[in-house]
Amino acid sequence: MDLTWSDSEEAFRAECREWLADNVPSGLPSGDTREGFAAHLEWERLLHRDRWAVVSWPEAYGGRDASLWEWLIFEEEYYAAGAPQRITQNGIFLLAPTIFEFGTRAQQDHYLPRMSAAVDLWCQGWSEPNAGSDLAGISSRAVRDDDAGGWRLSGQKTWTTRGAFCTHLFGLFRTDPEAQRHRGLTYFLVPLDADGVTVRGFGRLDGDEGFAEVFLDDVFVPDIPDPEGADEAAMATVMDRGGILGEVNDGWGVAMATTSSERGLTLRSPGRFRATATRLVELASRRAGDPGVSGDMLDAVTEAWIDAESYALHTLSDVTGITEGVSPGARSSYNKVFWSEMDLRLHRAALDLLGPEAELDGPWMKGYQFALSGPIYAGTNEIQRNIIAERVLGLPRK
Amino acid sequence: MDLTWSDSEEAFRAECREWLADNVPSGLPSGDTREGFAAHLEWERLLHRDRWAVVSWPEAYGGRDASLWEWLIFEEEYYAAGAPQRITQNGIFLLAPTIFEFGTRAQQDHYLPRMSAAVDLWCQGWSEPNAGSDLAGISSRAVRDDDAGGWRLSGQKTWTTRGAFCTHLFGLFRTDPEAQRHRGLTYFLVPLDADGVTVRGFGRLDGDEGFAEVFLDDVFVPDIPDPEGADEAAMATVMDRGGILGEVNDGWGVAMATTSSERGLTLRSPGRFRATATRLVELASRRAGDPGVSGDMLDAVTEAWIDAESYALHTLSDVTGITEGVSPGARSSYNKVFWSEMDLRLHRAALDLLGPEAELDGPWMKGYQFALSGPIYAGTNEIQRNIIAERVLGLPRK
Amino acid sequence: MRFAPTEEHTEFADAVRSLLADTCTPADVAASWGGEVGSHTGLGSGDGRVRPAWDALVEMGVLGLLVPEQHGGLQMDFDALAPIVEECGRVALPDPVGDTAGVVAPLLATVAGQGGAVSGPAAEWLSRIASGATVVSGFGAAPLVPSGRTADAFVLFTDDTLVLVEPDDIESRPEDSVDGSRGLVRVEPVSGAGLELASGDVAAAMRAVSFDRAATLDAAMLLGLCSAMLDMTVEYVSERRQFGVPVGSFQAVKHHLADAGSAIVFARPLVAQAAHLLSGGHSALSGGSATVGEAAVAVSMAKSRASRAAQLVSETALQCHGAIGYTVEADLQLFMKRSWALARSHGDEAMHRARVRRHLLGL
Amino acid sequence: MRFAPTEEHTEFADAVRSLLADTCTPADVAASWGGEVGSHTGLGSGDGRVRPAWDALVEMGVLGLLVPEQHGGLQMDFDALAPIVEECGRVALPDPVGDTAGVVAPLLATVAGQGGAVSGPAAEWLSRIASGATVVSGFGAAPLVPSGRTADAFVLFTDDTLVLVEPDDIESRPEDSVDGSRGLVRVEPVSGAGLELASGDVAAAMRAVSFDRAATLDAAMLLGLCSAMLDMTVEYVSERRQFGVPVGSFQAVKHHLADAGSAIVFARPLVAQAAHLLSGGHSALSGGSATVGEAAVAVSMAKSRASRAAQLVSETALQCHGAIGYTVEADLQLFMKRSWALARSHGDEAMHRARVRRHLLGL
Repeated sequence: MDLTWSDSEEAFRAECREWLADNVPSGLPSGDTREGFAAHLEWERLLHRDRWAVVSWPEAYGGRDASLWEWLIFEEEYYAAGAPQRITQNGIFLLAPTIFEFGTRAQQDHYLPRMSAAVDLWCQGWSEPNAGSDLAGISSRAVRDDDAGGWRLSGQKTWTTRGAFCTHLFGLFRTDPEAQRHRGLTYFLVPLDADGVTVRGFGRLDGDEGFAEVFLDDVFVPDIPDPEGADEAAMATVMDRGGILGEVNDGWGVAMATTSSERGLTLRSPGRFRATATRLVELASRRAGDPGVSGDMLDAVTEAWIDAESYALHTLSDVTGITEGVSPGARSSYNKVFWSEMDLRLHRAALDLLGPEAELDGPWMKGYQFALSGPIYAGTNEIQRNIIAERVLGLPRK
Repeated sequence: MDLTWSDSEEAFRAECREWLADNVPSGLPSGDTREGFAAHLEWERLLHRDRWAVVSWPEAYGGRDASLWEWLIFEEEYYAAGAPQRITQNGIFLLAPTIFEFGTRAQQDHYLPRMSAAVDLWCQGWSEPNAGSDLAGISSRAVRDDDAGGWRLSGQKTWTTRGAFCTHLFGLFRTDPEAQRHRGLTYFLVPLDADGVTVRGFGRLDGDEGFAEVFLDDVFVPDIPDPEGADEAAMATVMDRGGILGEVNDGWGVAMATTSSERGLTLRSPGRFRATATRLVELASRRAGDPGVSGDMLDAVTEAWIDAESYALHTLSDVTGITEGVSPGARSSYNKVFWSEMDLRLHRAALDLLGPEAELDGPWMKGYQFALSGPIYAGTNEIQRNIIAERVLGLPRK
Repeated sequence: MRFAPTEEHTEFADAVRSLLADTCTPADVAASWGGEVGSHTGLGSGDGRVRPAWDALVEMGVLGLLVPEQHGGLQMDFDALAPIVEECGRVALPDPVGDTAGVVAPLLATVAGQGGAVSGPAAEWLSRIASGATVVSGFGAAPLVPSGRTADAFVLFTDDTLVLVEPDDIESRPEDSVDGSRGLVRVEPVSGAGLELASGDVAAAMRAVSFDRAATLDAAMLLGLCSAMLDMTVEYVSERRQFGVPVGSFQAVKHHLADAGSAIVFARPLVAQAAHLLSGGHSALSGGSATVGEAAVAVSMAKSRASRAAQLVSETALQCHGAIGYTVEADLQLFMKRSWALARSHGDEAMHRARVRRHLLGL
Repeated sequence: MRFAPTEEHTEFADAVRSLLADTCTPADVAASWGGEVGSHTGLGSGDGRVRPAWDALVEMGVLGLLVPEQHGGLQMDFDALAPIVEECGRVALPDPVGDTAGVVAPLLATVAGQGGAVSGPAAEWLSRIASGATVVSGFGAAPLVPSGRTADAFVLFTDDTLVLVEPDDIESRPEDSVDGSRGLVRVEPVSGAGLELASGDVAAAMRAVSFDRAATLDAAMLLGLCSAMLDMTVEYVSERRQFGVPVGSFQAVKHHLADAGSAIVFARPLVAQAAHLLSGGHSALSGGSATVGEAAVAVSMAKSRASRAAQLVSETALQCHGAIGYTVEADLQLFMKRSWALARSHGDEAMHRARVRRHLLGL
């Protein structure tokens, strides 16, 4: 056990902190509204300019080759500084790990720098009207067009976060119409300005236009040319029109790698919840004398704060394991359930402190509504608990 | 809405209260031990002598023809007076309603007075080693013996509460070996002193010998003679050897009536929990100044007390419905889940107040252990929640 | 002993239910939303009122239910109103039925009755309420008044005095609630303006009982909202299929909804008791006539459990709906957001639990 | 940064695990129960000790783990002991390993070290502990001391003084715990008897850190007990069939056990941090060396969450076992009852939460 940070880690922390103190904007409108998204885009490009957008990526793609420990430090400092939500997160945290693992070198070179620079803005196309929790129920299809050398995509994706503001979509389409359930699916990258794509934004629970439906009607996505001897500019032109990630009909395996990032370490770093816990304790300190504030509310604040500490320490333990070659695997479902329900406890505790003022459309009520999505998205907590029971504890499936 | 008691109900209450004040014994050992059971038997016979054993039964069987409201009043006063647990309850509350509904007049006349007088002491024989929650998994069997004019019972019953001290058992046996699950079962009454019966008592969680295994090896139970012109003494002799309640192969329907009593109104009257809640509030008042007692403990006491009030009022509403001809039916599963989990909350709150002294083998720790059985017996709370979902809310079975 | 609404009360509530089914649909509620303070919560540009429903209720006599006959009302008991307000909750009616008919009207009736006068300003307002005037109260802990943007008058408690003020008499500014149909305003304390109804100890006592009435009617409204959320969730999960079966056939979903049902089932008798005791009824469990303190404890039990049910049922309903519930296009949000607001209105779970605790333990 | 036990600590704990698997079976634990005070909890007529396991641990050096080398110990850090005590929990060993090796030994080492003396009574007791003497502490809130019926000596805090007393020096009477292997005695305060170890502020500070060590080791023991209860429940529900399928295939059972697993998983890092900070380690999250106050907060987070896990896991295990778990013949009860006792030993969930709350909010 060694709970000290190295000198270089401390230096990295100091550099983060200083840069954030100088640059973090205040009072951005929600990134899930049209005008807010534009403001956030500026912030993302500033992050990229000073190489803070993707610290753990290779330098060639805009990163700093930071270790997992440094990434944790960055996240801790980022949220402690009150920096804005990352509108690029679906690309950076969900798609990028998949491109690193399954993309060709040409795809990596093409897409990753554009992603880190917030030129390409990616949204995910997992859910469909009849495929929510049951992702394998996907019915959007891709039909082979040998003459044109590619695929023609049709169908409807929905609950696509910030889909109305993004430029690209990644998602699964059924390429083998005979295959059932999770077989015969392929992982596609699709530019949203392609012919046949229609995007309709709609309101999320918190009132922001944070969701979109994406309709695809015979959208053409070309095959990736053979890199051997291909002209680089021609390659880029093709890849601008999208492509397949991984093998045809192997989309489920590719996607599972992505959803596991979503549930696991990368999406929900502890810094985010510790920052919320700190703000909650500040709120409780300010309101502790109010007549409406009772001891049980302060206990709830304390519990939520302990939750955040526990989650942070658990993450240190996970990262230790990963750096020593042990992947959390299905155990990451414990994390998903815990952070999502902790986030609710943090926000409920705050609303209770606010009492009759809680209903005002302020940051804690907004945050509560956002937190309510936690147990639903990225695999409902019911599904996560099944995974824990079956794949971690070893209970019988049936 | 009329929440007043009538003059005759108030008079009934006063009579109960006075008699209990004069007669309730103090400091009886647990009725789930051999010596304690004997002491409780005396108490049961005293109750019977003064017609308090079964107030809602007809006078002819030892009761007072009391209304459901009066029964509630009796229970309220009984537990408020700190009177002992009813070791006869499995007979009175589970079997008797079934005899009233399904028994012949001869069976009623034979068994009910002996039950109210605590001459016959009944235990239930539902569970088997492989049929706990899944009652339909029963494998104990009864084979027809036409020559002898009756049935021969074999098999094993278990978790039979106070089985080692009782005189009779009621339970289900498979009379049609071809039939599956809940078909082909018959409801039998069996004296435990019959040839072929072996009873082995064993320790419950709280250390008392409160459970028994009952082994049946070719135990003969005679057919009930035709009452037309039969000699009364001869009838009684036959019935002393047991018999069938209801129709052959219809035991499931008969038993379901009984388990519904178990879950429903009759077994768990609110008086019991209100008495516990009152003792809990007294405990909290006594310990409120102790350094180990914190505000959240007092909140838990308050919540448990509200639970008991809520349950009592809910019961008044159920009884109103019943007296006006509306049976709670499957809604009684709400009651089962609520009272059993309330009982745990009441006892947890008390143990928390006791702090490091909680582990002592005192009444609250005993009560906690007893309460822990609540969510398990009489149909686990998991099964009750299924019933609520499917039969009250109307969710699809599959 | 009979723990159930009278036949008359049941019939009245049933009539209200069918009336509201026609006049207050989810689309009507959504249309009543307004977001004029620049937030993003607005679905429409309404003012937090569904006037056809309100007018029909006025017509039926609901607003004058507790108004004495001589002032044009039906002069019924307080506990007749609770089942009606529950019906208003079942359709998420935003209009201030409980506040006007159940809080302000009995308060004005007391004031009018104390003078023995059948006329005078309080009596006049009683008649106007019976004919449809909106009078709301500001008895919450915060100076936030729902339906304040359209109210004809407010009853406020300032400087130990109960006053009735009209919009011109006060400073108020609109505030955005998470529920865009609340029509919320923040009323700044003013001195001297309006009609003084009572002062000193009399005013404090009136305020206390008004607070209890308001909390009880919030609880009744919450029961209706919760029942509606449970019903729409049961319907949704029975139809929605995932993994080849209805979502509602999963045991986890069944148990979530069983718990939600239980929270409603065991809160309901507490609300009925509170309304009954506030009507001067006897205490069900102690057997005698309820003191003011006992009635207050009954109210607190009711409101704390109804508030808790609101949180559990709304979160469960959303979870069982999944992403579909997480959109402003789903009706569910209209009910959820109202329930969040009412759960903390006139005392939240903790405040009311603390009142019961003081009763039990003196601390 | 490395948040995991060292290889040496892991190997030591693994060795303890295999040793205890042989020497402390559930049957051995059941045989250690005694009910000599007339209760019905006794399974056997034991004295709360499993001597073959204790002797093997002494042999291995576990009892002298924190004893300085010059007194015959291994002189390791406190955080080496926590994983070992967790292993003791996994088999429900009743003997006072944590108390003797982890609370009394470091306390005596401090006393012996302060005088600079390598000999003297405290030093002598240290050597005896390393060789297997049982010395237990009475630092709980109540004067109840587990393993007090067989202890060679007690460390008590009376009249601002820390004293080491032998059984003849004190009044003590056995008490029945729900866990028949606790060997519980109630020690009456005595004055003047025994060996004074410290007094005044020094004694109070030693008592405080001893309390924190004891609470941390209780938490570690609870982790082991909880893990064992979860494992035996998973095994049981995987085999037990009802309704034609394994009980463990029901989603309700799966979710109960997933929650039980989560309670353990998220308590464990808190316990590891507490043990590390009590060993003088740096604080994982603040990045610096931990103050006494920070260590105490870490201890309280660990104990409150381990205590809560004990309640959840024990109740879940019982519920998933059904009636089979509800008998003294099932091994489960040995683990459940110990967990109930330890959950409230050296501060319960509420007491430790209150300590964290004071740290955060000053109230």
